[in-house]
Amino acid sequence: MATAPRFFATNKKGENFELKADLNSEYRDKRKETVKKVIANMTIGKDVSSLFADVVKNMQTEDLELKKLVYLYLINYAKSQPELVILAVNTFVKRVLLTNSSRISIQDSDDPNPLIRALAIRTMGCLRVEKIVDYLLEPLKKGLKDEDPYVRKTAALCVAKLFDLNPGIAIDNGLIAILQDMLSDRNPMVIANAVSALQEISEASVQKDIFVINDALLQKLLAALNECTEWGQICILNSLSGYRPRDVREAADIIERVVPRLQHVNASVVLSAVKVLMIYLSHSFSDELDGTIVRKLAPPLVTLISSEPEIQYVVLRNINLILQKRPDVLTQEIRVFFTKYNDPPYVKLEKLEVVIKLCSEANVDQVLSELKEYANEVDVDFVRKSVRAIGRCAIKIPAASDKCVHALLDLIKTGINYIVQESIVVIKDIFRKYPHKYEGIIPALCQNLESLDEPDAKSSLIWIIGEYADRIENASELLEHFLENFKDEASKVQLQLITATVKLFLKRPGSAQDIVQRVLQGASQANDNPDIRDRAYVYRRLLLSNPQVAKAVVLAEKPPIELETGTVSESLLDELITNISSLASVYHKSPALLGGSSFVDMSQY
Amino acid sequence: MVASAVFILDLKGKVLISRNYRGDIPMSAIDKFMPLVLEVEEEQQTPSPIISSDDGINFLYIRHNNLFLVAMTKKNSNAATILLFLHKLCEVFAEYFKELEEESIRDNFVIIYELLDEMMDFGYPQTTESKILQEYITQESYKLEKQARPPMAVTNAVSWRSEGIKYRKNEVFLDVIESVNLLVNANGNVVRSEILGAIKMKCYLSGMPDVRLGLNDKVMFENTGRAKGKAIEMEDVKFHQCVRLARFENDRTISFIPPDGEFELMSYRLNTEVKPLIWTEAVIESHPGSRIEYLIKAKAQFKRRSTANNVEIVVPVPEDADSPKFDTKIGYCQYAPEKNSFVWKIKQFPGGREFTLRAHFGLPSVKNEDPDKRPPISVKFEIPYFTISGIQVRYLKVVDKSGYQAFPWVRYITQNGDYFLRMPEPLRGSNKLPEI
Amino acid sequence: MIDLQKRKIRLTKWFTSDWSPKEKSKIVRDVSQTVLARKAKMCNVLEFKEFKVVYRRYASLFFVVGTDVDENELLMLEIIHRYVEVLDKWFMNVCELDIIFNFQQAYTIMDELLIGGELQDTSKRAVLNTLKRIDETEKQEAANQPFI
Amino acid sequence: MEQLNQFAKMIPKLGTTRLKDLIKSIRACKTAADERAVIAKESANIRTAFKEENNETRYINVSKLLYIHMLGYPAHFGQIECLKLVASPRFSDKRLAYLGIMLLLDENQETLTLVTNCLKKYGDGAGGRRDMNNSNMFIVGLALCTLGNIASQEMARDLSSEVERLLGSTNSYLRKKAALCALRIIRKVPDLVENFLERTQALLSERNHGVLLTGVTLLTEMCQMSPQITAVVRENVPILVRHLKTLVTAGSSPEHDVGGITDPFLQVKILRLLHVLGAGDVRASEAMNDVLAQVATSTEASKNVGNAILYETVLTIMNIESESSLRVLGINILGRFLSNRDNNIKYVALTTLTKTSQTAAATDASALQRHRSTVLECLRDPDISIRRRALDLSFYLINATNIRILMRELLSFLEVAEADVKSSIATRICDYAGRYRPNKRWEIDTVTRVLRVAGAYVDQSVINHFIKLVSTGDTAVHQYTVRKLYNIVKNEGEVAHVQEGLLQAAFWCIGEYGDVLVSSSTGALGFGIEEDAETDAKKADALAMPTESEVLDLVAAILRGPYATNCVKEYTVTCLVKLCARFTQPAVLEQAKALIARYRVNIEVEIQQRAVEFTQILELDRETRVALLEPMPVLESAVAEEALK
Repeated sequence: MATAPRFFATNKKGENFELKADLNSEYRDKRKETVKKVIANMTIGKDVSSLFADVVKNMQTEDLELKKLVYLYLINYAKSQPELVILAVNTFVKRVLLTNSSRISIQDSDDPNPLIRALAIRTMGCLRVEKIVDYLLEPLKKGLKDEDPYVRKTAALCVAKLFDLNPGIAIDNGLIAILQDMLSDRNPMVIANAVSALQEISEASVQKDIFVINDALLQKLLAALNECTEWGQICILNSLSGYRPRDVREAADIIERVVPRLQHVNASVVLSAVKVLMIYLSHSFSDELDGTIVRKLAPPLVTLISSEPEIQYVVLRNINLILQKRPDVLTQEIRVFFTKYNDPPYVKLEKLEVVIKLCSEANVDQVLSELKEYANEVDVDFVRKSVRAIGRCAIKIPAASDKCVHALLDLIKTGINYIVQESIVVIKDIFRKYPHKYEGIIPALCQNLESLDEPDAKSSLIWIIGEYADRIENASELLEHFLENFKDEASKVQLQLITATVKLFLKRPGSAQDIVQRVLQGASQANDNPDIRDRAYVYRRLLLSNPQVAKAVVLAEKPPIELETGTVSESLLDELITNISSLASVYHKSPALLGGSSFVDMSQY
Repeated sequence: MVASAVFILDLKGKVLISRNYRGDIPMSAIDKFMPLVLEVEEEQQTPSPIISSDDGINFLYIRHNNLFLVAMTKKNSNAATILLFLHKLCEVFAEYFKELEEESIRDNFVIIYELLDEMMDFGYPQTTESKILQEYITQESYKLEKQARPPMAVTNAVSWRSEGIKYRKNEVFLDVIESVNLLVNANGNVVRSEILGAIKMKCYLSGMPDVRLGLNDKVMFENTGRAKGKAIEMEDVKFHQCVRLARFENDRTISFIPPDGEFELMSYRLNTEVKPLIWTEAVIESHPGSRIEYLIKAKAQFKRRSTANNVEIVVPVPEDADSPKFDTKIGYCQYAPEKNSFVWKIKQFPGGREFTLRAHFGLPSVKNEDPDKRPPISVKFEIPYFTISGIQVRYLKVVDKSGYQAFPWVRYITQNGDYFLRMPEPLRGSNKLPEI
Repeated sequence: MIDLQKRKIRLTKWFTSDWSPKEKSKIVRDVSQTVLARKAKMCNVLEFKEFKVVYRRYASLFFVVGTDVDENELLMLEIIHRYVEVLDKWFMNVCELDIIFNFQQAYTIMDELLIGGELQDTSKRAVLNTLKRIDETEKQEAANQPFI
Repeated sequence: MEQLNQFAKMIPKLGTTRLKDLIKSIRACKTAADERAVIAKESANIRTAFKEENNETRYINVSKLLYIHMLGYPAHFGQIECLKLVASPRFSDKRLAYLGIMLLLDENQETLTLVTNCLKKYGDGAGGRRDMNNSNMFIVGLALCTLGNIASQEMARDLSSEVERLLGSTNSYLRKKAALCALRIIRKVPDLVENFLERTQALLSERNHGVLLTGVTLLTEMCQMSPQITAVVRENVPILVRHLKTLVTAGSSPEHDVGGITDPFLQVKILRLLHVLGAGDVRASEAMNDVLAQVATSTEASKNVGNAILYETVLTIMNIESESSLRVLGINILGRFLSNRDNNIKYVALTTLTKTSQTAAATDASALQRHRSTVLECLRDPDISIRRRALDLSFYLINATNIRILMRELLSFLEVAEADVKSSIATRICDYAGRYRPNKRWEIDTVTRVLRVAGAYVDQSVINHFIKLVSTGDTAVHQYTVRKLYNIVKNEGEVAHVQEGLLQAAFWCIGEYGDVLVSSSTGALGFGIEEDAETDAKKADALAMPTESEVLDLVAAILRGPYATNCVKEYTVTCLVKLCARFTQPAVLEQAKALIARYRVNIEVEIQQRAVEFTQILELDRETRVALLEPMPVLESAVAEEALK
């Protein structure tokens, strides 16, 4: 028990003071241990910035591990405390920091060990303090031409870092040109990093000619694709996806090289290959080629559904898009998307989406049996979406609507509040898809009147009452029930109440004369929601002008509703297809909008 | 595709270690992560692995033991790459420290920093092969002093194998493992079934051997016009990065220079419907507030000459059950409260046989407020010397410059994957099942 | 309601029955999350839903109190301190482990200080005396029935 | 033989882990999953042991279960066991049992009934006396404490007379507990108040601080419940004042001393009661004036505890009918608090200033204004608690002379505020903008700005407010507003399109004022010209006049784009049909008609209904159509409101 801190113990102070002394110890091991302690403190969030000078002194060492630790310290505080670096620069520039920095550049970048040469370049690139740039330039140039590919691949990325910090210097010193030359490097990893760096620079730059794929480069990229690491392959595939082949032959050639990537064990490589293929598919070079692609796509996508749940999530979100673009890709594979008991909820919800997309006359029985099973689970969100899915099946597949309606009626019988409400919402849609077909079940729905507390469910039932007012004996009574609290209802409920009351009046004038007046009066003159007032006024004017006209307008036959096929608009879909596997494709949101919804820019940081 | 920074947090959201790769987002932004997770948790049980703050910072994360591994970015980064990289981090750390958990992070923070530095640069994944990393980033680096150098493999086309490996006896072990994923409805219908196969290798080979593996692959048989023997049709095949994909695409030859030691060479998937190997049925009778009774029947639906080993039938019970009693003639049964189940273990389950078990539990009179979750029954088993798909290794050829002879050993096994049978609705108030 | 916590809940007590267990655990989770995220120099009061949270840190433990918005926050800090003082006297230089292993006693101390969330005595000595006598009673009982 | 039996009894116990070992094994778990497993196993054992009705292990199992419960795991199955344990004659059993009851049963009304019965039944059973009647005062204490913490309405009613009796007990230990128990009872069953009043007042003559403290607490609660009781209790002001005076002047008493101040807890409680008694009563207020001044001037403010008392004193001073010199004293204390570097003090200062500014007299108000800059500074404090309080206070500081300055601050605060408070800030900004606006144009600009920066978060009420504001204006106002909104939506792109509220307002205005939007006549540009802060060029741009077809193109683009929520679509469909009555170009009308028709098959019921109706309306002759869609009458209440401004 002695180890736990006492509540009233006084704090030891001056830990940094002790560390400071130890950092200046004459013994190398002691100094190293102390640097470790400093880093350990830094890791748990203690402020050790006051030791800056003492830590940085230890940079002069042969010990690689110690060197790495000091660099790490430098990176950390150069960024989070720029004023400290500037201070250090200003007070003892000449002696400690800059001589050390230049030591990074001059000594370490000349070290016989490529590991140290690369480390120096990598670290300096991470410092992100403007003044370092001058010291970085020369060693970086050297690094780009280093004999060791490990150094070159590190230097290649460092150009992107430098560009991020100061684009002008990177361009003026010809670094971009060197990077472009590196695309012909004999080492695949160097090529991959050069591709990454150039792509990034070209995205950030106004210049359009920084990364342009020409014939020769294409061949090099295709060759490197075969040889470089999995992560490198993703970069190269990414660059290929932005290239538009000149003709069918070239497209076929590229596709031939890309298709084998679908067999890669790395899910991201597969998804990147899928992206290239989907984009080429939208260029639609030839039917034959398109057919090949579509055939090749399904198996790897299905296999990706057995990867880690997080990856599955990304894949499922993308499959959702792919199916919107190409409903034919996975028609035979619906079973894979049935949820497993141990799937995380976020995977379950996405699978449900895919299942609905793939649901067809051929498999609807199976789907329905699954959906009924899901509706019995305990996760409220999932259950709601499953109920909704039954409704969507009914609307999508006329042949199955009877079964779906029965399933929904069974669910209503469970009496579980949120299931009942959700069911009523979708049944209203089924009514609108198949007018005059299921009116027989209305009494069963009206029995649940009392238990409804969600605006969606309320407004749905009200709509049903209004629409079928002539067949519901006690319609005015039912509406009265809701009208009692008209003022406190959500706007969507108010809107439905207004319309339903008007319909009731037009259908059975005798029973509603009184309430229609009350409702319209209240909604137009005692309501400050402009939209609701507009509706009420138009109805009032209609009823005043001519009952025949009013009937023609309000009771006009409604065409059956159409299910919106896509979750995103056409133009957004195309944009998202070119962004498969990216965050935008996961959010189903345009990349331009990822910056957050508020006005605030990041300059506040 | 980039990640701006990577963090490892404990479950409460405290940062254990972090690495800033791009400096375009303040590291303090991570403070927004946990509140976001909690906020989403209110609505769903587990938030999705990608969430964003309203000022546009995206967090991509995975959970491992009691840790969160989180990457953040403001760009439209490659989500799959980042999430995979986080998994790769776990894998590499686990190979370095056996177990990746809070303690091992604290004890090894120096090496974790080194690995984070080496595995990703400016947000781009670099070298992530733990075998290669171990050659130049080690826990005892001080012993190596300046000798540590980047192995050739880091940047080579063969980035997974170093040169100069030597074995006295050159051996290859091949395990062909097939897992059956199965989901059966409460009414006994098979909802989905698939076979996931994997070929795992242990390679103890010298030099830079070129290996070729021959399978009874239907597509290849058709291509080459050979029709002898049984062939299997693999829906989708995934290969370790050592396999020459283009070559396979061309003529279905599986050829590669293997990494040293253990790795998974390939995996494949078959959609063919199979008869459930271990069939299980349950009758449940519930008397809420007092007791619940189970009758379980299990049947082995494979050939008599095979035997399933270590069969475990896991049957869920209410979370607050008590006083377990079991009655069966075979195997033994145990209450496993930590899984809210009981587990019926049968060491050897011969093909064609059928066994039954009865179980009884008490229920407390004060009821739990949570609704019943009704998870499915799950079954574990292993059937040796048997692949359900009929896949066969026809040959394994090893060619090395030095021309040594290598010995391949092949094993076959079929086991359960996600193998679930949904539970029927319990009978209420009936007294068909006698008390034990 | 009084809890004390640091990443793990060590003790909670509720003086209201307005919430279901689920809501309670959510409140505890949310409150601890927010409290832990606060920096040292920030004030010890934060607003949470319709009530206020007053907290104070002792070594690795946070003592957190939820109160009505009308309560005197500064006095609430004194009440927390009073509780900790009594703990400290009773356990003789208290630490977290004392509370973990003797949670029943920590509860008794709280019950002697507060009922229904209101302070019942302002004398440390009175509370400690009661504790002592309760302890003696139990010891005597145990001595009479050695097997229990 | 006897011995053998004893051993036999021990056997099941040996199989039971001790509490200490359980805690140790839980602490040894490295992951949450391990912990869950250990606890699940232990819980299962405990459940089974409970079923076996083993009296020997019940104590230990209940104590383990309480620990498990504390860690957040289910323990409902232990409720009945606690009740069984209460029945035990042993004190330690009872102590644990009552602890268990308090922890496990507080929310479950069903089992709580059982507790009431238990308190009666088991108490009446074997032992012969109820726990509340027990000769052991600690057992009575446990029962009182339990009742005081978790009593339900039913329990309160049942046991009220017992508590009443104990309130008059000779034992001060029981009296103080009974007082707080009574507090719970009257909260649950207010009509029982009268029963306790007399005995409670009697407590005020006690010298024991515990009893006095709980007595004052109980009286305060009673007064807050009913004005009649307050009148009765008011008679006690002199004795309360005397108590307080004694506390302030008394030398140090080690037992009740905190940081050199005598029983601050009691002082604060008395102050709180005086606060309630003095409110609205001049005589009572007068009686306490002196002592309040004494507390306010003599209390040492260097420590938290002193400030706690000062804080309470200020609250009392500001709430009663106090003399103006006393109020000045109070405001000055708050001023000192506000400039204190301790954030806690700053926080209570802001809180109190907010409270007082709601009721403040004119003299106080000007004193408040002096602190304005400090308050605005607090809006930028890193501590959210401070920021929120400062925000509330800033609104109270607003008046007709400073509204421009303060609104500028508040609008920029709105931009950076957390999403969850945006809506309430927006509503309040609009509310105050209406109340103190220098002119109409300024108010329109302000609310427009709110919609631009927080339109995604605003309540419907903000939009309603805005439309009322616009509709009560003349044509120049209409033209100015609709042009402005049109140009924002057109020129600011996605940033504007994500602001749902902005789109709602814009489309309503475009529909309603479509004619003036595209009309080149009238002098809207002259409206409110003196307010102009923008350059002429910018302004001309912001108020550029579109053509009919440009308007329709914008409407169509938004309607089809990804930002049109269902609500926006509803507004837009109505907007389109109105434009058909406001616009004249046949091609544009056709386009609008076609757009509306597309939504006749929409899955959203309201959108479909509108589209179907409007399509029919557009089939009617022009005269009928225009009559149906003529400008909407202005809300009468809005006109009245506007007249007041």
